[in-house]
Amino acid sequence: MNYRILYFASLRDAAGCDSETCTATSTDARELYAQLRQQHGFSFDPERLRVAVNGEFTSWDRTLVDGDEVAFLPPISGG
Amino acid sequence: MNYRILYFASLRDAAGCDSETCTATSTDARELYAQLRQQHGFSFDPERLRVAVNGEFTSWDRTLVDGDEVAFLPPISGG
Amino acid sequence: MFQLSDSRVDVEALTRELAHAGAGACVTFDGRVRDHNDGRSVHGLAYQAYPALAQAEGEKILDEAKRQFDIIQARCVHRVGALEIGDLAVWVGVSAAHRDAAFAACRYIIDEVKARVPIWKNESYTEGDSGWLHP
Amino acid sequence: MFQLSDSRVDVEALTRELAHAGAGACVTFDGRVRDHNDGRSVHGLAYQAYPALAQAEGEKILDEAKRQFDIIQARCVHRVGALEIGDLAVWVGVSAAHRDAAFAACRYIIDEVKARVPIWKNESYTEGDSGWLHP
Repeated sequence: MNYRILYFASLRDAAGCDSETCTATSTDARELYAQLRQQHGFSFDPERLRVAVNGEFTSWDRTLVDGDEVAFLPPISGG
Repeated sequence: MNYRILYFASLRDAAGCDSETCTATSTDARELYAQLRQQHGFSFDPERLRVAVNGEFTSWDRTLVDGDEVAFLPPISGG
Repeated sequence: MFQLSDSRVDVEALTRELAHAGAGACVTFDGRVRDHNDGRSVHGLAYQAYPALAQAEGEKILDEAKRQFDIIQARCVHRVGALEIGDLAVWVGVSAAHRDAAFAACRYIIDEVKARVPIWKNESYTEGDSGWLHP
Repeated sequence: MFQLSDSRVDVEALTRELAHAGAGACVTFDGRVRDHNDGRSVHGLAYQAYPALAQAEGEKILDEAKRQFDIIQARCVHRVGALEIGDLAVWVGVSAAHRDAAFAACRYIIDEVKARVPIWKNESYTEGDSGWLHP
């Protein structure tokens, strides 16, 4: 499976890029995050993040499909 | 006693002037209003009015003194 | 600072007076002349004030707001004279470090001004008649 | 209408968009960059957004406000990019026939925007360091 991954705020700093294409065998968002976390050394536990797929908030239980644009969102601080 | 009387809103319309000097024997605000009411035909019962003397809100029990500037204020509607 | 004004209110200038390096939140209220009230079609209105007492009572309300809420600045202007539909009738602005205090103080000021400041509204209706509002 | 903006917000133009002959009350909120936060002295900050999702979530919040409160118009703009002390970071404006709904909707919108719209703040401190706020 190929996914487009978007990074924001401290995850962007840790990844060193605002987006990347990632190849993974899993269609599970938790497993995908675990893989990326290991790769980039992200400090956030998944419980502190929200998931968005193709520009919409979604749940960690969503089954990903090839080509999905996936974002793991750290706690927000707008306003 | 001479008082300076100020009128506002519908009392001003009924009195036909924004202020007048009034000679009265009483130093009681209720009696003064009753006298002016009879003279100008004001429709307001005193319960619906507030009293101000020399630019400050006061009570109907205040004893007036010669030269006081007295206003009987109908219910307000600013804002 | 409370003001009665017989001409257009300069909201931008008032807003600048609220600025402060520690002000993270600013809440403003403006009341405007509506084209209807109590089921009647309104053409325009005129406000009359007891200037000395309105000024003193307005200042008192702003002082109360500064004591009761953790705010930085507060301003209020009320128009007097003739106004048209859409004209600004009253403006309140409050700055504070945080938004809770700014919202609460702005609401307090407009509520108290409407309840306590000696100003009267004369509405002109599209039917041609007019009258003082003495609620 | 929700907007992300990478340049100065034109508050006067936005305020004009709230005007309506039936609007008797308009409440605005603006959030500005403060010179201190959590006991630290702040030099400036930068906002980063997830633009597509921020836009969609912002619009959703304004739609919710229009359904829940008896209001006429609602607008919100949030800055992205670098800001200095005193700069406007977020602006909310609501018009309504009456002030109850205008106050309640304005408060609802800023609270929900802060809680739900994917925007992140990076504060720069006068000591020279900086960091993302992830509360």
